[in-house]
Amino acid sequence: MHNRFALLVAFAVLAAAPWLGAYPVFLMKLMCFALFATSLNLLLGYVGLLSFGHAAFFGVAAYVAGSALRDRGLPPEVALLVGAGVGAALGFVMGLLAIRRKGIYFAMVTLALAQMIYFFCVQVPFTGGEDGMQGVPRGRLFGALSLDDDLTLYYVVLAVSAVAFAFIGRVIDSPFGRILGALKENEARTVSLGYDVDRLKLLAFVISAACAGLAGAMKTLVLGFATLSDVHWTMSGTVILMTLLGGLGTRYGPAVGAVIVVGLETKLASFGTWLGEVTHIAWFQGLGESVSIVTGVMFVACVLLFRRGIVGEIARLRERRVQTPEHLTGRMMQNDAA
Amino acid sequence: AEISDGVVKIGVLTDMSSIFSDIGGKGSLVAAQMAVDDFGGKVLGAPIKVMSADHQNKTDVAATVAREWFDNQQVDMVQDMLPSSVALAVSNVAKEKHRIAIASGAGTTKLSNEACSPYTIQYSYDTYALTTSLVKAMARAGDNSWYFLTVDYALGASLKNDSAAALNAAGGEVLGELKHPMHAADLSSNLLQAQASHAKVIGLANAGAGTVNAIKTAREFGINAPGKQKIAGLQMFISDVHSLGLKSAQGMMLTTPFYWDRDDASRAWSQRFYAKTGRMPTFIQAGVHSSTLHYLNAVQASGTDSSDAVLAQMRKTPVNDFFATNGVIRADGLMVHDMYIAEVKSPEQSKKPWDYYTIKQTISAQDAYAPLSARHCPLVAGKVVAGK
Amino acid sequence: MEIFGMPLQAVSGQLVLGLMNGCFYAVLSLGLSLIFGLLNVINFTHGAFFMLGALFAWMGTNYFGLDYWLMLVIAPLAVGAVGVLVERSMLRRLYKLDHLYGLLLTLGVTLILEGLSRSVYGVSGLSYAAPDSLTGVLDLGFMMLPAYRAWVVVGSLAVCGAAWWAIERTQLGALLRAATENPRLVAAFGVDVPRMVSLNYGFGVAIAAFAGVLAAPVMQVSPLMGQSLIITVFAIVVIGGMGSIAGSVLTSLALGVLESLTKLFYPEASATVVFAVMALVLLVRPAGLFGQSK
Amino acid sequence: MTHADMILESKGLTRQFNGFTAVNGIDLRVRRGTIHALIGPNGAGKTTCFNLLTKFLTPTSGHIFFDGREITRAEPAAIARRGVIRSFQISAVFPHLTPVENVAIALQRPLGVSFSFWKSDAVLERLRERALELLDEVGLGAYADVKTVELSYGHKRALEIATTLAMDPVLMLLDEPTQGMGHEDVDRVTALIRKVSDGRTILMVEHNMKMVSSIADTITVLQRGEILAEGDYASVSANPLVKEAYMGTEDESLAH
Amino acid sequence: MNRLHIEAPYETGNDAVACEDALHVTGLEAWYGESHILHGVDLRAARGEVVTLLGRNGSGRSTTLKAIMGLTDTRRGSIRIDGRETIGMEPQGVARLGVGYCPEERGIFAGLSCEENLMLPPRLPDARGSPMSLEEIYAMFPNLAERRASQGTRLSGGEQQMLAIARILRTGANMLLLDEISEGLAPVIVQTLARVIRLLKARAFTILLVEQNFRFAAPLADRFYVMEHGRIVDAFESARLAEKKATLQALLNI
Ligand SMILES: Nc1ncnc2c1ncn2[C@@H]1O[C@H](COP(=O)(O)OP(=O)(O)OP(=O)(O)O)[C@@H](O)[C@H]1O
Ligand SMILES: Nc1ncnc2c1ncn2[C@@H]1O[C@H](COP(=O)(O)OP(=O)(O)OP(=O)(O)O)[C@@H](O)[C@H]1O
Ligand SMILES: [Mg+2]
Ligand SMILES: [Mg+2]
Repeated sequence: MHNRFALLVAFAVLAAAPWLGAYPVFLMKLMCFALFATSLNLLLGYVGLLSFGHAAFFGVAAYVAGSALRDRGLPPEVALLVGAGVGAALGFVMGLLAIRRKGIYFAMVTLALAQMIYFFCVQVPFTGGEDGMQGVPRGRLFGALSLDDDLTLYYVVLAVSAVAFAFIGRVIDSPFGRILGALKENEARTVSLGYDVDRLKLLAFVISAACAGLAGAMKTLVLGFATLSDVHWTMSGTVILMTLLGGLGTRYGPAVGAVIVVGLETKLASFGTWLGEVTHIAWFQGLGESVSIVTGVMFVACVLLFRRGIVGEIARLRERRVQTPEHLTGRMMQNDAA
Repeated sequence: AEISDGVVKIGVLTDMSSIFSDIGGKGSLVAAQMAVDDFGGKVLGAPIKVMSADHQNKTDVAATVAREWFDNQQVDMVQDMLPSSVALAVSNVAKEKHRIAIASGAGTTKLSNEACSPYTIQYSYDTYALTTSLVKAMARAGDNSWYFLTVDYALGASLKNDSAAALNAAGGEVLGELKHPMHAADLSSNLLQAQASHAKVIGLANAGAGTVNAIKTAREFGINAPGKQKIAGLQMFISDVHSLGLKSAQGMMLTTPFYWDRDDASRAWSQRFYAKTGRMPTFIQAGVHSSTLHYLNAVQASGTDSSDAVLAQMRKTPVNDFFATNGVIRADGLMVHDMYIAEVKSPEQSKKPWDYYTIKQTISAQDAYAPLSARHCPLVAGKVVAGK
Repeated sequence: MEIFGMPLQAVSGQLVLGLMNGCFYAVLSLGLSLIFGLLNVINFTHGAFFMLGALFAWMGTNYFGLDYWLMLVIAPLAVGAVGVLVERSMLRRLYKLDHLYGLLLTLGVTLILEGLSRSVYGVSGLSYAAPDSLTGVLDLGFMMLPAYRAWVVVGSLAVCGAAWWAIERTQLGALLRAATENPRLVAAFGVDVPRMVSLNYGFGVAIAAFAGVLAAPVMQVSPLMGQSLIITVFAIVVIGGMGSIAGSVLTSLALGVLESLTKLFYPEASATVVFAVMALVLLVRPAGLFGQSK
Repeated sequence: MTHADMILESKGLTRQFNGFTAVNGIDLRVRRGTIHALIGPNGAGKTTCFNLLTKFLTPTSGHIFFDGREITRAEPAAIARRGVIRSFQISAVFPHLTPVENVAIALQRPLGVSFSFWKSDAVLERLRERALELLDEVGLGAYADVKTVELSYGHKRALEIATTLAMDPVLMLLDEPTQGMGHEDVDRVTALIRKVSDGRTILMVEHNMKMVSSIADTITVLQRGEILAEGDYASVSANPLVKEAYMGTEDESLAH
Repeated sequence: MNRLHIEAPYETGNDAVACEDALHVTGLEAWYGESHILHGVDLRAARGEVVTLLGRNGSGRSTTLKAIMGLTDTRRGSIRIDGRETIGMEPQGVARLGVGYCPEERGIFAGLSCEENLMLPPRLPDARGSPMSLEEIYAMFPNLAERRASQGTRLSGGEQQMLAIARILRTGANMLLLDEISEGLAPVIVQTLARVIRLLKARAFTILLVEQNFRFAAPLADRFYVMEHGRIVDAFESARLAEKKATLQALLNI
């Protein structure tokens, strides 16, 4: 299967990371966004549906989980499940509407619906409007284990993410995943083969939304608040960038993308100062204020220069070295056949 | 001296790339740096380092940076923290890590009420002071019937509610309210209705682009032509007036905790700021400077940079400088100081660049801010003092 | 005289204002459809070009003292040129690919343009005065209509009309529509398609800029002025369907009016009404009001 | 009431396109287990008729019966699941999958695991073998693992037929199955169709008279949306009306 | 390298002759993305000649036409049209030299009505051939006249095929590249087409035919090229058709 070994290594490294001086809260945030991006990739990379409204699932789940923990005093595991559930439910409704349009319209519909949800979140009281939902406690796992200690929470989050990733991987390899691939290729044909395309799409959408919701809920649990920026369309944009940067339709690309983008958001300023110091180019000093520009440049670069994304490109270089046998033999056979 | 890890680190956490970058942003960083330089760059023999981060108006980025600063960089004090969402989130982190958070940028009254923290100081202003001072002053002057244009989120609500309460207290009446969504590009419709209400004052319970657009449109429709209705900005920064231009903004009333041209001290500092940035300071940027100095003095005086001692010292010492007069940090963490009612000059009255306000009257700290008794800050109830 | 307890002045005023916003929507969605048709790209940058139009107008007037009317011509041309540049240098390479890359590229360009203008002009925006000839207020008896807004309506409708005629009624239009489907083949008929494509994109963004200039005196000229607008326009495009020009223009006007009436009767919903309508349309007429389902 | 030995029947099948009547009250009867060919001049309404029978178009009026049950209102996918499978006039394949995968997708549906996203794809392994058989049948065995885009037009059509077969249809509707094929392929496909026709019913549109004559049991000639003639090849080709309308006056050699 | 020897008068690379040729292709190679399809195709057609490309499915005939038009992703070699080298030209450039192309998949535009489709290709500035008038065309294909208002792709398969051919007859092109034009047409129409081609030939059109339908092509062509694996493996004049029957049998089993 898909290099299990590499996965185990990665998992081991993550498990050890806090002891190697990595900063747990930051790592947890990374995992949340990695999961978020991967959930989008399930849709974008494997079904070819560009959802420009994934922030809605992420953000709303973040709020609901938050209020579950803070106002209802529910235990974290429940809050996470609720988050995923809310994501799924919202995904079902948005999906029902969105799958009625194909291609690029799909992206616009999801974007618009998400914007609607954003305005909703701005106005309803329980989100705390632009002040955000603050001071969410981490609670006790199964009512017993307190998660206030960063390390404890870290391993919980790690476990949850691992399971979620395994799940998504399985979906991709399942018979269902196969048909999604075909669907991506030629919808009309899939219909004529007797498949109920809309239900297939909807299911994929719901699964993806549920994972996005889980990611959102987990983020609230980690950081202790949920705010409008989680629901805003720029968040959808960011997660698309993560997926694209890492590699559409690659298994682990989105996670890689997430690490880079989140790292960038938090570290760009210091990175800029550093660049400024080493290169003595004053401009870099101001890099911190240009995150949006830098993000834009990354989008452009990804689309124009390496569309396969980081992981995708690496994979291709590998193939290049081991020039794909089928390709060649394919040609030869053709000649024999003719 | 008692300086942990031999350096005092001040982190300016602000929005440099999004909608708040004009009122805080780079300006706040400059202001903080100026304070450090004015102080001599060293305290108790230890160097003072100013760090900064742009949270792009994303709370999660802000909180992660703050945590990272406290845990890995030993930052002693976080500064600015606008907007409210960031202030509230970072305030929680600071409380957890026992470090000082000076919210010079945030105006939400929550910060010194439900959400108050022994480690957080709300320094420049709060929305209550901005609105009530203005409403009371205008009502006394006879402008006692108001119609509100309220932006449909928390800020709008609190601006509107505070002023409505103040208005009723002053015997005035609210003729109506109209909510509008954030990013409403065009408020003309709302203004037309406000006009139709024949209220004496149209109160703008919104901020930034919303306020600016409303004022423009009002001018366009001649709603606030002399002798007609007045427009009151419940939260206006000098940067807003600057971008509007006096032609549109003239004649409107507002409250400000600081005006660069108020006295020699403020003028002197502001001109130095202007020389560095090409803009006159907003009251947030001025607040950053003032509070940073106040902090450093407290460190100096208490001979340590341990949060609790420094905070105690800061509370003990009243603030009287180019920024604040009669300033006191209360138990709820709010720094109360005098406020000023200003009217925006007409192009003719304006003699020099950034010559925008005429200060109409001064509201004393006591009248401007809500009394401690009216606060729901746990710290006040039990009169808990930081750290004890 | 009242309607549903609303002063007639307010209601009729509302209608006209809705019409005006509708016009901005119309010009923008028209440009979007044009570009999408030929380039298969949903031009996210449209909002940024709208902003750029306004910004250029401001610059022209404040730096070179050129007057509004001049800028109404120059700004669109300038933005159009920028557009052609963008198309030649970047978009051109994406035509063989899936739509989504175009959307993402233009999103990137948007962030860059908005970021740059933000770092130069800040976010609180600049004010741009309407030409003196249009500053007056027309007293229509039942309402006061600022002359400028009347002009906005006339001006933008004129542009839409012209565009419609050019595309539906001329041989060039036919070539455009054909190239929309199969550019390679049209090229094989001896038509210089690449040039046609650049010009088409240039034109599309130029009219966005035109709308921007029209908007400058009404809204504050700020780097983010196009951002929230564009998403609404997307919703409108979904509602109308990008099939027919007349369709998208009508939809835009209707929704502009609907939106501002909501401001009057149920302000809380005014931000979401357009999206709600979109949801509704998707339910009852998935292809969009004027779109032919493909 | 419909005849038991008729697998597919249409009654007064009519379709108009804004005013223009493409198919006009056709009563078609396809006998179970036969190969039935629809011929007729271009624009006679053959494809439309097809689209009506496979629900890709809804009739303006008239009824369709499959196996005695009325299917006039059924969904396309539903019809497909009942075993009425069509192939397209313009070839339809999954371009970036290999031919095997193409066929496998079709083979997968009957397994009923299409929605089980929790199962492993191991359950699909056994499909490959069957897929290869089918590809061999249409002579694509050698191309099993090439990307489908790279196949030539003719090969794509062959693949499409293989996919159609994979769904092991009760009734196959083939729209010009040999279009774009070299003669050798034509013969192979003709043989193939004859081979798969036992136990199945086949309704096809075809312009290649050589082929039609060689395998069709019944031929229905359409013209201007109406049935012009019906019967076996001999009787139909003898029919002067048909000669004039379709085959042309010159010697028929030009028609392949 | 199974490259047959090609007969004397059509020996390639003889420029003296080449100049008179309307079309002269030497060593043409073409790629679709990564895959190399044409491996050095040589062919030529004199003004007023009808030349037919025979070959199995996938032998590269359509690709040859596409390559001549400049529609393949990459191409190499030399293509001279009326003596002008066009290998570096964009499709539109080639078309303006008076080349009309009728693609295998017909390429009818859904967004245009039947008549708009027909009127779409701009008339060449300097019409070399004799453009057909709309009347002539409608007379030739009555279906089109009848369906002129209907949307392009709503036409029947055959009608679309007619439209695709008719479209390039009114541009004033005098060199036609026709890919499988008899495909999906009723015998009657096929006969009409045969007549049309003879007529065009008489008007000194140069025509390159790609055909599966040998019986259709045979009586029309002056010369035949046989392709395999992206190479010309045989070339002969119609006169020698009879003696070639056997080879063709083997090759294409006709
Ligand atoms: N969607 C449509 N809208 C309008 N007219 C149509 C539509 N589809 C088909 N027609 C017309 O109906 C007639 C029959 O079309 P159809 O495709 O059934 O012909 P056909 O018998 O398949 O011909 P061919 O052998 O050329 O494919 C044609 O004249 C065509 O123009
Ligand atoms: N778009 C494409 N991408 C990659 N390879 C292609 C593409 N189109 C055709 N080919 C390959 O090029 C070769 C020649 O194709 P071409 O269509 O020219 O054959 P042909 O002689 O026209 O056969 P047909 O009668 O099927 O049209 C085929 O082997 C095919 O695999
Ligand atoms: Mg047909
Ligand atoms: Mg071909």
